[in-house]
Amino acid sequence: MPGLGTSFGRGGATTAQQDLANSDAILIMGSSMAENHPVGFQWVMAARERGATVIHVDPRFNRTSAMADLWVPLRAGSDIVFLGGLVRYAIEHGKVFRDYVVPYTNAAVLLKDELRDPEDLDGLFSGWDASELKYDPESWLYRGAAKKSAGGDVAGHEAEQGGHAKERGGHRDEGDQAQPEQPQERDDTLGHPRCVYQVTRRHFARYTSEMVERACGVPAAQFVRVAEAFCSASGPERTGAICYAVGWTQHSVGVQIIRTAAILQLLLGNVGRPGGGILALRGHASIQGSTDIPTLFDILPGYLSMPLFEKESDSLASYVRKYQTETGWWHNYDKYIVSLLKAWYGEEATAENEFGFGWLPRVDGDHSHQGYWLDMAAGKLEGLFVIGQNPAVGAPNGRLERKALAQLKWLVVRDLVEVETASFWYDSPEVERGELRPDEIATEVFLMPAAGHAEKDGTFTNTQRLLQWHEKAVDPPGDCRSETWFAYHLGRRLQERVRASKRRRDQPLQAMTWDYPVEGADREPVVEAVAREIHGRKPSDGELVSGFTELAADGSTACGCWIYSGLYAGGINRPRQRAARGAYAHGWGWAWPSDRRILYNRCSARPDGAPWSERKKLVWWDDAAGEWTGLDVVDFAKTKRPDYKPKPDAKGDDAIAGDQPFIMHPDGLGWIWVASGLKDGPLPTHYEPLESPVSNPLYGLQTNPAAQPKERPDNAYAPTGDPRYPHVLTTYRLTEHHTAGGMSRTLPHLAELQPELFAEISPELAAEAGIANGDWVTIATPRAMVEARALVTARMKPLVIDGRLVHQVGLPYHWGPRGIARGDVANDLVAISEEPNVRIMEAKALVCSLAPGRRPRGAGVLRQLEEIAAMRPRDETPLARQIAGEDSPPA
Amino acid sequence: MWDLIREWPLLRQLRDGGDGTGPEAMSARTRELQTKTAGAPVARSVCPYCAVGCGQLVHHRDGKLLAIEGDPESPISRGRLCPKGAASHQLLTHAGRLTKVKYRAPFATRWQEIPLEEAMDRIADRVWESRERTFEEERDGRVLMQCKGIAHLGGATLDNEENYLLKKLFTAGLGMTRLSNQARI
Amino acid sequence: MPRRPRDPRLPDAASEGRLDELRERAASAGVVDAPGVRPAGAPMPLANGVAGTAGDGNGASAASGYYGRPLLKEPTWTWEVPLYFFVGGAAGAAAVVGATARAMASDETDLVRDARWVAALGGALSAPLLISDLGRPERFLNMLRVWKPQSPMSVGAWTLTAFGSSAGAAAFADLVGRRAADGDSRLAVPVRVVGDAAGMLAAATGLVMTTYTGVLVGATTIPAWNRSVSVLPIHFAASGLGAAVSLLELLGHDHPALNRLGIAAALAEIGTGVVHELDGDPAHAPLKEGSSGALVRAGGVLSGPVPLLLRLFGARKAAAVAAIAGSLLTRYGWVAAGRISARDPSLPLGLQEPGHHSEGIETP
Amino acid sequence: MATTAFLTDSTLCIGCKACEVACKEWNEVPEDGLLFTGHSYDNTGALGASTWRHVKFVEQTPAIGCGGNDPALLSWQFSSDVCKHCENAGCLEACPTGAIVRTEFGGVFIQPDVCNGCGYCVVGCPFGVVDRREGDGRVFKCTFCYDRQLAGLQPACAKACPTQSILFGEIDEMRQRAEERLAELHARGMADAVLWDARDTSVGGTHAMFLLRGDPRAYNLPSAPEVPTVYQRDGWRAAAIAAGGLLLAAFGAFVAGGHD
Repeated sequence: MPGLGTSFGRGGATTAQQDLANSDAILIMGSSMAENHPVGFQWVMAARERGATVIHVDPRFNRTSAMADLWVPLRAGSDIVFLGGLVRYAIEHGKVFRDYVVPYTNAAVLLKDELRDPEDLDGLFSGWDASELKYDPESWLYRGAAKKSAGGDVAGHEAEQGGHAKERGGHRDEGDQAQPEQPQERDDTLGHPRCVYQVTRRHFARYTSEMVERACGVPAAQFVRVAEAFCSASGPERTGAICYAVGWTQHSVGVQIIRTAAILQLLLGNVGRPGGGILALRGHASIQGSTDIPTLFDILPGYLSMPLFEKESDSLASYVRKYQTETGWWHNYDKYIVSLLKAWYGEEATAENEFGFGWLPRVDGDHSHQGYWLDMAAGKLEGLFVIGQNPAVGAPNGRLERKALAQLKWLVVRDLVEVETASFWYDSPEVERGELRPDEIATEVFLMPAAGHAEKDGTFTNTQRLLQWHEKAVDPPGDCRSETWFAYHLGRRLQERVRASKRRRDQPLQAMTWDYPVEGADREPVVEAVAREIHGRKPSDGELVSGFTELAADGSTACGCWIYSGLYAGGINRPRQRAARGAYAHGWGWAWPSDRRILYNRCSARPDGAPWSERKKLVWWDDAAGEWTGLDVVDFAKTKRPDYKPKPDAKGDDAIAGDQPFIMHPDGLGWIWVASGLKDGPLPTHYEPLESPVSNPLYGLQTNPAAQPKERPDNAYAPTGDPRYPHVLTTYRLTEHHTAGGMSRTLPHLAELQPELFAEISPELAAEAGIANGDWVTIATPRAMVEARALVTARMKPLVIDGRLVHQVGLPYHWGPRGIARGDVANDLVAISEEPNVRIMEAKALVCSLAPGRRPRGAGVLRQLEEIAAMRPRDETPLARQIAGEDSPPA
Repeated sequence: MWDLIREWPLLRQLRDGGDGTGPEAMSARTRELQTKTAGAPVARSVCPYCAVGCGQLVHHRDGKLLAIEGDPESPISRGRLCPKGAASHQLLTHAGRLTKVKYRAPFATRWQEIPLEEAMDRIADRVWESRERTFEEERDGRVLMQCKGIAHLGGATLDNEENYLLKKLFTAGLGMTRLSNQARI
Repeated sequence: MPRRPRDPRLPDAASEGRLDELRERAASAGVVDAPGVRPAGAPMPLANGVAGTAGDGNGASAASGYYGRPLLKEPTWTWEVPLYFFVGGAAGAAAVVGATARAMASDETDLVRDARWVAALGGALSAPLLISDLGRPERFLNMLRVWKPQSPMSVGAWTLTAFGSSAGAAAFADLVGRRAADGDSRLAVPVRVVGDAAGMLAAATGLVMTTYTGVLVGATTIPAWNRSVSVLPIHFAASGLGAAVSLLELLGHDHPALNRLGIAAALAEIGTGVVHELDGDPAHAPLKEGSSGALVRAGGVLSGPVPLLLRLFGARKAAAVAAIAGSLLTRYGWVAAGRISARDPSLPLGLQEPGHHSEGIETP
Repeated sequence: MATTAFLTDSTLCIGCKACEVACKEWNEVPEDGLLFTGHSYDNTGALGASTWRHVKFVEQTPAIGCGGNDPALLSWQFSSDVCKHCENAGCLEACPTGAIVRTEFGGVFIQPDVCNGCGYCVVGCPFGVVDRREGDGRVFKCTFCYDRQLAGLQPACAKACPTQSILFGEIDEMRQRAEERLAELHARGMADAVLWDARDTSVGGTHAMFLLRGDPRAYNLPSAPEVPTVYQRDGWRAAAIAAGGLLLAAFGAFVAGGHD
């Protein structure tokens, strides 16, 4: 979550679900928390019953809206205008918590004179390279920051660099790009026209309530009610929290939407305080864990960067120099990468061979899901492992994704049931349409039964960074096995083959430590042994380290994931602990880092170390004891005095003053302004979704210039305002199902609750299109056509956008051709596209057509799509005229 | 026969009164009713669906799952579950659960079942062959050490330890860089 | 620089006029509750259809209840049950006729014998009919597990048991008695005594047999039934009596008493019929409308007016046939009416719009 | 032993259906049909032999600016329905086999090993709860988790409910909490909040009470449910008259003599 990472320093939710009960206002946006996190939502209900105001902003009135005090609909994809409006409201209506903002954020920092804002360049910041289609962020840097050194042959934003590394925030990842480091030029009066505060104020000056009404369709008066309600949850006595999910992230501006929320929370002084913060609601049991210990292409465990194919990777030293910061926590970068290499290559990792750094593969392209999938479609990949995911239903442009599978030599799918990804070769829509023929598909498919959560030991990391151990209750049935079993025994087999090899390519495999103890008839690796390796130990005597503070860069420590170092502190399996103590349930599971439940909680005390108020106290400075104390583990050096002032030459955490709470950042501040680390600007700017019914009401620039639409014939887009696709389409989940359905459509008790794909449409749209509740409707985009049952409901509201009526269509995406409850694949409608920072697709805001009746069978769908694609508004065919809206429809 | 008559609720009615709606009408089974989980061992677990992280109590006996319920002591969920969490017993026991390896040969039109060990051997072969074909140690004199032909997808539903071993094997061991999962942001 | 240049033709010129209206309404209301610009771009032909919504009039409200869904469950009874009502009713009445004949017209031995046999066979036929309707027939004995006077079904089960055995005994005694008469006469007297006793018991329980089914059906939640609870037992008893005497007549008996009883039954049926036709109770719609109404009415006509007239003109056999058919139709008609009645939530729910039918909605 | 009751507070219900699933999982109730109803998010439809908890979705027309918790406007209400476990239970009175019994907790329990599927309880229930299961032949409904209560556990539905919309406990305490909650909601300005508790009807009160917004009839909750035993008095009186009449007619017919 670079949105959070760049703003605060860590890419994780800043708070815990239970802490929502302490909020005075909760803004839920980009999420239907009651539907998708019902049990977590009990804490929102607790707050509501205590008198907190619950606000839900969502295109649909859904189960969360039904629990909220305030609901306003907005046009999917206009979130930054709405949130920018809140930022402006906070600034212009004196809602900013100055006593917090001045010391704890970079609001007072002065910026360079050459900086230009989208206000000046009609949507662009200064530094845009029109030929490379990317920014050079030099003009965004703090005033006085070092100039970019010569000879950096790598431009500021390598295409290779993925976004997850940005979750570190503030690290050097821009070539030799200098970083905002202390000291800076400041104006604590916030009056200087070039200080971050004033620049931000000017940037959002046109995000008025009238603009919100025009762009989002939210009546200005209603917007003001929301703004007043949320912005009042600020100051010493009150706090407000924001909850979001993929309703924010799955946009071509996803990271910047979250950034806007971060800016708002910083201005209101709501970060690091009880009842405040930003709660990212993740959708899978361990999705936080799968970025902490990433099965991702661009990062290594603990958000260390994968080495890129560039000169900085030629030596460990230059690689470290690129990512290590002079000041702030990332000064320890070398300790973490070396300890990781020691954990992976053990004995073979020595100072002489740079601890095996040279064995790590270098990233030389976009190897994200969508990036390599397009290579797969081009026949450039041979093999694919799909483990516990179902891209045939869950991924955008399913047609393209499924057809790409047929280009593989081999495919291994591991899951609890036969998911659509494994059966693509005989029962995918492409087979029905004759695009794929089983006897022409060369792909060798291995479908392997996986073990379930009660059939294996292990930890999940939940949405609030809490690691919880789940105990094995029974052996998995039949040939079902855990992934540790699969990885271990596959690795064992492969290591066998290279025992005697002298080839360079085999050295990493030879060196890889793979000596895990096994148990039971299935020879299941002992999971606790893996957990110990993740926690870290001293290779010399095998002793466990106490935590990441003990890690060293000299090879004397080995640690599989530095942020998880501590989960086995004292030889105790902390995630397995089940004795909750105190307000923040310490003793139940273990939260990274260092069991801190609320991040940046130094903010909960005033600069002088005293709580802002009795009501909102969390941690505070105990002068007698000479340490920080309170209800949570302080996210700060425990004995660093509030009045501590670093020496000029101080490095690392010593360079962070006693009143600078964001210790991961080189300047210890919360970043309203992100000088470096984001590809699409230091401040959030509204761009229309890649597909939109209207033109950008704020700038001449229609869409995010840095986003990658990956436009191609089989991934086509509708032009702005295309009359063939007049409605806004948004996708979402339902309580009764889980993501691509492999864990829900197959269960009778869940399938019966939501048995069919349906589309939620307003009575107004239904009347226009001649659709009755329960009818079949067909929804089309330039990529695909799906049929669904109409759920005509007044919970869907047509909105007036820029003067024209815009209808929105809601489509849950759980169904597929298999399972008990079956239906068309909604994600087939979505385009493959990449948000510039994390390469996420835009699934939450696109355009579609809607018509009564079922879609054609078989190849008819393709013919239909081609017909529509062939239509030019000026064509004179009757159908084209009707499509161009010039014909009145048959009565 | 005599037992049958002695069990006859009508006699109990005549003896102890009652209008036939109370204990006199209860069968032996009802009088001895117990929960299916009575006395069964319990494992402490975590819900496998979303990321709320609800605590679960897994009741099992003789290697069979009996029931999965919320863990009242969990400070996050307080014993409560959503419909998916409540269905997680069925998730592991439903009839459609896959328990054997299915194999599809190139151009084949149907699945065949193969033994687990054989599948593992064949997968190891495929990985080895593809790695041999697509591994690049250097490019323009600069280290690449990359296995270009194999990709991985998935992880957000897996345990941290599972992701750790997969990442370690795929990246540190095999040199794969094409790794991705549901976590996009 | 924008990825896709803006189409100069847009926004769609054809809709500008409509858009102006919308802008005005938008300015005031913020949301436009009337149809907006026709969504062009639907490649499929438009279907004619009236939009209903998940939350509109046919949704959930004090007027329609919960989406017009039935509140009550329909009777699960299969075809055997109404047939049992007929058989049991006729058998019970036959036992009464038999016993009175034995007592008051002792010379009519054949009539007594046949009446006893109609009762005995009816009783014997009733059990399998009821058992085959059970969801778990093998558990029919559980009917005698307890004695629950508060349950008409329990009363019926015990009554049927007593009636079946006594009626059977009476018929058997009659058989033995006749053998004894032209054989060993020492047995004749005790057999006659036992037979008469059994006959009396059969008659007593027979009275319950003919009437309790009215209570059974009436004391339920089904509006069409419970609103008639104080008529049904009389209606069913008359129906049973009509069937019983008619059966005996078809067996060749022409005792005038049977004719008088037939006339009495027909008169009673006319009475109950008139009562139903006259009341305006909406709950009774299923008794007058639709297929169930047709059945009930046909049954009523065939059990009342028709046999009465025929009997007045001396066509006793024809009257008998009509009465039996009428009695059968009546039973089926009432059960069918109960099913329809159960689907209408308006009465049990006390809706503002009674008669709100929802036969279209079949619960899954 | 204290008798217990459910108190279902629809102002806290998020419509997640956890109660439906938790019930089915614990009691091993089979799937009940894959029917898309178009009735808001309710594809369950009604209580029945294979549905012992049923979340109702009462949908009105929301207004921009008003969440569902707005006291002034009804927009989308959810309420989890269940067997009412009546004090005077029609099914219990109707059952001829003694398969249906009253437990020490006040619940109405169908003994699956006794029921022979006569179906008379089906027409005895004023709430359409109990029904015969196709393919099984017996009738089923909510057991009030008798087995769990015997073991000192609360029913599966109440335990699962994420927001404590389903409360379970000693009946008097539930009644008291209901009254307090109702007063609180009214104080918040939710004038349309009502407590459905059929105490003043022939049903004589239930072990399942419902706090609702709006007219209970929109939730298929009758304002004046009637236990069908109330019709028996009239029924048996009529039966006696009929029997007497029949007897008199018979005597009369024969008294009048035989063939002339």
